[in-house]
Order: sequence, then structure tokens, then C-alpha cells
Amino acid sequence: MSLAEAVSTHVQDGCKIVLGAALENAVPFAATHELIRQGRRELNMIAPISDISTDMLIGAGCVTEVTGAWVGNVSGGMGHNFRRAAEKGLPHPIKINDYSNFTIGMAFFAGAYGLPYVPVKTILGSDIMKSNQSIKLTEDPYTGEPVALIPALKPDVAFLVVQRADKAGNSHIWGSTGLTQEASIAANKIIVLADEIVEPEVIASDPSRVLIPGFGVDAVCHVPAGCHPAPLIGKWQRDNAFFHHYHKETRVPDGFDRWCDEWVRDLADHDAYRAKLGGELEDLRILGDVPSAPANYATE
Amino acid sequence: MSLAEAVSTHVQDGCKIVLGAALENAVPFAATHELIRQGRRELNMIAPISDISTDMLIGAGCVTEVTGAWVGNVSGGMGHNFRRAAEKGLPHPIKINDYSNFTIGMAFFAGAYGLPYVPVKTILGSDIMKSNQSIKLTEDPYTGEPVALIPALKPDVAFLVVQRADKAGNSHIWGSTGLTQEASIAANKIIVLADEIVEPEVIASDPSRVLIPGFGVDAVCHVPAGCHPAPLIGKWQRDNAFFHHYHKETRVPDGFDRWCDEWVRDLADHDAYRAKLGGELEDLRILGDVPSAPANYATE
Amino acid sequence: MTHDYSTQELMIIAAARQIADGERIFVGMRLPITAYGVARLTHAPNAVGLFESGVARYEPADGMLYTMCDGPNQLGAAWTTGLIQIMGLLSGGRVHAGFIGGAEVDKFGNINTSYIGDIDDPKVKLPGSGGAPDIAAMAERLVIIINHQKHRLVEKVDFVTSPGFLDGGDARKKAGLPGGGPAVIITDRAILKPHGPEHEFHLASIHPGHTVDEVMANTGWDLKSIPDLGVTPEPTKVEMDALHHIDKDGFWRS
Amino acid sequence: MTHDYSTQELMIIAAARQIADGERIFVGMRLPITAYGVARLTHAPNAVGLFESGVARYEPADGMLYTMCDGPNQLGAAWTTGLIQIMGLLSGGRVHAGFIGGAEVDKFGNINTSYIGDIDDPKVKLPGSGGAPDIAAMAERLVIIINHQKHRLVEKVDFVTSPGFLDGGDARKKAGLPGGGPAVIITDRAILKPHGPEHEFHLASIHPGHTVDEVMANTGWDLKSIPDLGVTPEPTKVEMDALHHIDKDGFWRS
Repeated sequence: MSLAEAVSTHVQDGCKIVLGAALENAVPFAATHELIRQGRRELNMIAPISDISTDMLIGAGCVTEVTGAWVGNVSGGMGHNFRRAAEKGLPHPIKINDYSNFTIGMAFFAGAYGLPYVPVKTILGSDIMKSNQSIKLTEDPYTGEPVALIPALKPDVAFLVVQRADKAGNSHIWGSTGLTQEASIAANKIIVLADEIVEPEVIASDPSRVLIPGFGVDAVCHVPAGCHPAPLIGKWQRDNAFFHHYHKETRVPDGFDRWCDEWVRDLADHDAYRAKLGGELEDLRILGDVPSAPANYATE
Repeated sequence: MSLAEAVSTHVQDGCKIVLGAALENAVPFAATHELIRQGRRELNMIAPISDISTDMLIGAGCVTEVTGAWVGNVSGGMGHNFRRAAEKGLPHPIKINDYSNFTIGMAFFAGAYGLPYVPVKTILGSDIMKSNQSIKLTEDPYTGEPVALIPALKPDVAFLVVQRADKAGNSHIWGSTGLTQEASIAANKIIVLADEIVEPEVIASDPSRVLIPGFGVDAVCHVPAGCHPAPLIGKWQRDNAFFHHYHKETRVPDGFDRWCDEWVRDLADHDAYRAKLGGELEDLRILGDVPSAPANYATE
Repeated sequence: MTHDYSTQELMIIAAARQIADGERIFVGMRLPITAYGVARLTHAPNAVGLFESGVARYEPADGMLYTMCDGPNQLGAAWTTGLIQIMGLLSGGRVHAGFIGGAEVDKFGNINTSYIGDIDDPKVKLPGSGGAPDIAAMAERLVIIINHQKHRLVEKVDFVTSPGFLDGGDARKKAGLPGGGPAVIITDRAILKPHGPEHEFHLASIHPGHTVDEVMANTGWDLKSIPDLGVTPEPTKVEMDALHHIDKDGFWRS
Repeated sequence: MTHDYSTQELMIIAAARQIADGERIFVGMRLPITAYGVARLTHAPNAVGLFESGVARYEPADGMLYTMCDGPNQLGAAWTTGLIQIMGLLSGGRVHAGFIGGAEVDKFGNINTSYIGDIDDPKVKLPGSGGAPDIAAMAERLVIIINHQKHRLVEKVDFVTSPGFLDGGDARKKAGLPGGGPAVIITDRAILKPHGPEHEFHLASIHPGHTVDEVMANTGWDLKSIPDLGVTPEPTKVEMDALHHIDKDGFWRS
């Protein structure tokens, strides 16, 4: 399935969306672009940290709610669109549901595994308990000590970048995964952006490397470098210059619009994006081979 | 460190012990034997399911408390020592703290990750909520619906069988892991029984295969076939005949004593146990090679 | 009457028919895993089998399994992971059905695998629950497999390890249990299903060669029948061929 | 006075000294990760570095990192896993110290990285918390790194993203926070530490070349000094050699 088709089939205006949950790697920027191109509106973007992905969607007017722990530009600092929306309501106001990284982790965990809420201590004392009214301060009935309840969070759709998948969506991921597993299992639908599509035997050779099994996946899209400019372990280096360029260009709303036309709206799809990047993208491709030691699954 | 030394250093009478938490594979039977040899008493054995390991320790008089979801002989059905202890107080009475598999999972999860308790729905309606008085029936403050609270469970020592580890205890595990990660992180001390000790580079070649990092490990023991008669993926097949033999021999207390003398007390250590098994053990050794597809960790 | 199938084979086929295509099923060992294999080979080629230790499979394992953790159940699996990931699917309401057995089941489908007699001084201490309470609480429906004997199908179990409809009526709903509860009891003599607002298990069909009187005599409560009581449909040739393909050694034939 | 180290290098060395051998440390990027590297090469060869995305490392990564998720931070790591596994160590009380920065810190060590001004109509919307509140709540001690300016070291932060001693005294304990709270603020002018039962941050040492008046003029509260106020010890040759070994390009020299 093409990514455009996956987005048009599975994402409606008003959806709660996870665009990657690994923090700063494996961010599905290709899906970010497609949501902008298809003009989705009133999205609630949920993620601990998704680097400039959330900032782009805010600037393009797709977002009315942000649920997470951090929105900005890991290279540049502030996300200009996020600031403009929060400070001046431009392009329109956004509601911010604050979490810390661990508490949004627990919210996804609860959503994934059918717990109504999770009691934590890690958010005590923080004003996030005041700004996020879904978090309840209560007493541990065993000890009487203060504890904060984090209710389950269940996204509508989760987009995930994986290093390799088979056609059925059985997916191998390696390197740090942040909240990828919990966020995707919590989601009603999972859309996989596979950097590489491989034969089922490759995935089946290592079922312990599977983070997302195919039976939970709603669409599988073959999108090489769908993570650009974020890194993908063993596949693509981070495009640091691209992040700095975005930061510089988007200081003013007009600048963001120009950037967004050039890099998103004026391009038909991710193939066109890759073609426009050209040699810059090729320079980021990981050519080395540092393989993992094999695990043996023989039975006799 | 030898396993005998690890047990004598880290396990005291009265400890709460996890002997494997992967259910029916990777059960650290070599540690079971060592606890019996060293005559530890008043242990609280905690595990979802550890096949006949718990039954052996009960029969040897090491146990006064059993915390888990199932005690028996997966091949033979009932565990005779467990029945004698529960029904007749032989060799002495045991207290049973009942859980279901998912709720003991949540108890370990809470213990591992600093949550005071976890609210679940999966144990509602079960009389386990009456027999295990640590479980509290309460109301979800968000919905008013019934919910059961499972408090954190923190073992003193967890013994784990791993396929390979380096000298520092950085460990690779593959195949299904049950509650291995949660139970070990929840434990105050971790003792690794490595089927194979490898160079640090082998483990470091695949940090996503690490289930237990060395910085949490208190002792690393090289114990080939430390899982026997349980299976270990890619290393040892299950010794089904051994389970049936145990079931038959232990029907009466005298039978268990004879079995325990022959297979545990009269043997100096696990090397002697392996020597006694001889060709029977060699027949269970996995000689085939069905390797996982490599993951690439190159950075450029 | 001659049948070219055994009672256990009939039970396996009846169990296989409880699995619809594409469903996620908590399988368990022995009879249910064979039933899962038959379903995959016949009407449910896209079913997914789940195992509590942390295994999900499409194709059933090749060869005899003693435990769900054995090597053949892991080789070529869809997913080998932890217990929380797999049982969490259940807790999260994403599992269609589960198979469980037990020492006792009562007329409301409550199952005991814990204590026979008094809990503080049990006559028999059974091995315990494993993941059965979680499956019973959360799966959309539960399939119970048990031998049909008076001391096994009882008026009221001594200990509810895995909840059915509890005291009947809306007791299960009131207790806050999200899953649908037991949908069927498959025995070696008959098939029972819950009937009416009380959800009491009724005789739904009798296996060929058995009689209502015999079934009632071997049931520990006053067993009623559903209005359209029939005979359990015999296995088809396609089903038996699938079963024989899996059970090459004829383990289930006798 | 001439020093053959930059202010930032002095801050890095001061930060490195906050790490004891064998400790588990939430590192973060930039200055703290360099400090971690210096500590590993000098007095803390067995320290373990933790990164929220799901990385634990012994040796720091080889080469410049832009984010904790970059390839070099994962290659040869001790553990690449999920956020819950790594931050769970924190929640479980198994982390000794964490480094964090912020836009504002107040006299009780409370940190703001969320909102400047009114939360419903903020003057500046900062990027947010990341994992800082969790670290501040749970680590045995917190090391705060911030530039010493009057609008950054304030009487009271507009929004407590990451709790220090809250309103001072036993307020932190009363709020139920298990971790020990902020142990030190390292700035480009001085080192501040909490002092007395109120846990108000006091001037603990002044970096060489700076004065008490200058530090006070650049602090947003009436900064008091500890009784034995001294000068921040200069980096040793061993420490500087370690730093230069890591910072081959001289990024921190100017």
C-alpha cells in the first residue's frame, strides 16, 4: 500500500496520532509530510518527543492538540511553529496536554495492556499535575503516601518506521525503541513504514527481534528513508544540517510556508522528496556493515 | 564465581527467591539443586510457573511460602511434594500466595519500575482475590468501575539462565522470556547462570539482544546445561523422560528422598550432575545451526 | 454405530469449529493446539495462536510439544517476547477466544484449578491458575474442554479460579468483567452452552452414540436442554484429513 | 589571571566531579555527556550512563552526538531497549544522579522548562519537560547546569516543571518525592548548594576570576553564602588531559 493511500484510508480529521515514539530516531517524517499534503485537520499529536515532526504539522495548521513531553528542534532548541501557536494562536491555538517522558510511557503502557490507569511517583511535585487535568493526585491505599494516577492513553493511529518488515507487517527493529512498542500496541491502528521489505523468512529467522508482529498491523508501506532527517540505526545517519536549516528558515510564518511548499506541498510524494535531496541523502546512507552475532534457533 | 559460592554469598534463609521466570524454559535447576545442597530454609519461592523446580525445593524442606500462579509438573500434572505440603503439611506446611500469570506479571512490573501497585481487571471475579489478601478490590476513580490493585513484588534474589553472557554479566537471551526481565529488575540481586561465557564483543555486537545488562548483575556463573531438564532455546532440548521419571519416583515421600539423594544431595555440584547424566545429556544438546538474520549497527 | 473417528477426535473438531478466521486465540497445549492446527488448515487460515510464556504463532509448531516453551514452538514463530506483551493483548481486549480446562466446572461455567475442599485445609491442592483467570476474565469468549464426569461438572465449584457467569444472571457484568465469558463446554459426551438470562449451561448437543440419560447421569447438576437439542455434527472428511495431517502418529485416534 | 581552561571546561570538570565510581547517571547531551566521559576516564571508571530513549552505555560514544538516539550512541552500547526499562530504573530508585538544565531555576532548585509567564497565555512556550521531572523526582541527587543570569536564577519559577525543594523546608518530603533533590547548581560563575533546613540554595564556591558581588548581581534572589565559601577548585592536569582526549576538536575550549 502506498503511504498516501494508508493515510487517506486510516486517518480522519480529529484523530489522535502517534508519529514515531522512539524519541529522536525512526521518526516517520514521510507520514508527517503526507498528513500535511492531504490537509488533515484538528489532529491530536501524541508523542514523548518527535523532534521537528510535531512543529511542522502545527505550522501547516493540521494540529489543535499536542500531547507529550517535549516539542522543539533537538538541534536548534525551540520549535518556532509550536511557540507561535502556544503564544499567539498562530496559525491557530493549540491545547497542550503536558506529560513527562515516564508518565506518557505509563499512559501508553496502560493503553496497550488494558490497565485503566497507572499510579506513579515520578510526577509528584511537578506543576504538570496542575496543567494536565487527567492526572489525579491521590493516596496509595497500602501506605497512605501521595501517588499520581496516569490514565490510559489510546491513540487512533500509530505510524512507525522499522528497519525491515515482510509484506504482512511482521517487523524487525533494533537500537533504542523509546515507547515504540507500548504506543503502537495501545493504538487502534498501526501503519508501518518499512525502510526495507524483506522475505518472510528473514523476519521469521529471529522472532525475538520482532517488536511489532504483523497481526497487529493495518498497513505496510515501503518507504526508504521515511525517517529523513532523523536517523535510523544501521540504515541512515541523522541529517543535522537539515534540522538547522529548518530552524533558520521557519523563524517567521512566511518562512515556514516557503519551507513547507518547497519540501512538502510542492512534492508529490516521498519519492520526489528523496529525488530532491539527491546526493545529500546518499551521503547519509549507511554503507558499513557491523553485524550482530547470530542467535541460534535450532531445535535439535 | 562458582554457583555454590554465589548461593552461599547471596542467599540467606528466609529470602524471597525467583528461580527463573520464563515459565517452562530456562529454569535454573542447577541453582535449585544448590539451594537444596546448602540446606537453605524458609524460602519464599516466587514465579509464575517454574515446572518441578518449586516442587523439589518443597520436598527438600527449603520452602515455607509459595508465591505464584502454578506449581506442578508440566509433563506429569500434579507436583507430589506441593500436594503433600498443602494437604498434609509434609515435610511442613506452606503458605500459598495465589496469583494469575498476568497479575504476578503486573506485581513484578510494579516492583521493577517503582510503581506502588498496578490496577487490573483480569483477576475480577476470581476467588484468588479472596485467597491473596494483598490484592485489593477497589473502584476506578475515573469510571467508578471495579478494579483490583496488585501491589509491587520485590524478590530478594533472582536466578536466571541465559544463553550467553560476558564475564561482567551482560547477557543475551532469545526465545520467549515470560517475566524474566521484570522479575530480575524487580529483584534486589541478580545471579546469572550463563550456558556459555563469551567475549564482551559478542554481547556488545547486539545491545538490543541484551535482556539483563551487566550493571544490574551481582554474580555470573558459568553453568552449562544449568537448565536441565528444562529446555534452552538453541542450546538444549527438554528432557521429557526426566520429568516423567521424577513424577513417578516422587509419589511417596521416601521416593522423593531417594530421588533427591541420587540426583542432588549425593552430587558435589553441577559438573557431577552433568557427568551422571552423561550420554542422556549429550543427546539433548542442540547441534543444529539455524541462525538469525544479522542486524547492522554500522554508523556510517 | 461405527464411526471412523475417536471421541477425542470429535472433541478436537468441535473445538476447531469454535475458531473463526483471523481470530487471536489463547491456545494452550494438547487437545486445543491440535484443534487450532485443524482450524488453520480448514476454515481459519489466518488465525493467530497465542501462548502465555510470550509466543505468538501463525503456523502451529512442527512436531509434538510438551510445553509452550519448547524449541519447536519458538522456531519460526511470529513473535517471541514476554508474558506481558502476549497476555497484555488479553488485558487490552484484543483476544477473541481462549481454551481452558480444569478439574471442576459448574453450571455457570466457573472453573476450579486451585483447591478441592476447604481452601485452608484442602482435600486436593491442584496446581493452580496459570493464566486461566486472565483468559476467563478478558477473552471475548471462553471454550472449556473437560471430561464429562459427575465430580467434574458440579453444581458449584469449591473455588472460582477462573470466572464464568459467577452466580448467574448479571453477576458477571456486576463484577466488572469485560470479556464475554464461557461460550461452550465441550466434553467427551456432549456440548453444553449457556442459555437464557441466567446463563446456566444447558445441554446443546449430544455426541453420536451417547444418550440424554447418560449425559444427565454424569452431570452434577440438574441439566436442562436447549429447545432445539440435537446431535453434535460429525467431523467432515476435510476436517479429518486436516487432523490426520497434523496427528501423523495417531495420538488422538484411540 | 590566566587559566589554560575555558569557563565551560571548568564547568565540565565540576560536573564530572559530581559522579562517583560505579554510579548510574542520567547523562543528557552536550556538557553533561562530556563530563561523564571525563569522570569515566579519571575517578569513575565504572560509572554507567543512562539515556531516556532506551540506551545504557559504559564507554561514552565515540564522536559528536546531536541526539541520544544517534547511531554512535547505540553502537557498542551496554543495552539498547525501551524508555520504560531505562527510566524505570529511575522510578525504581536505582539511579544515583541526573544532570538537567532549564530556562529558569529558583532558590529552592525548582526548574522551569515549560512556560514563562501565565500558563494559559504564556509569554514564552518552552519545549517542555522531556524526562526531567522524573529525574528530579526520583534520582538520589540532581545536578543542575545553567548559565548564571538574573532572569535564569529567579526567586520563584513561573512553572515547576521539575521539582527541587518546592517551597523549601520539608515541602519536598511532604509532596511524597522519593529522590534526594537538587544537590548542586553549576553555573558559568559559581557553584550553589542547598544549605540549612530550608534547603535554600547558597553560594558554595566562586569560579576563579569571578567575584561575590558580580555573582549576586546576576542572581534573581537575595543570595546568601555558606559559611566556608571558597573558590571552585581548578581542573587538575589529569582532568584536563581526559577532557582534551574526548574533546579533540576543542569544541569546549572557547
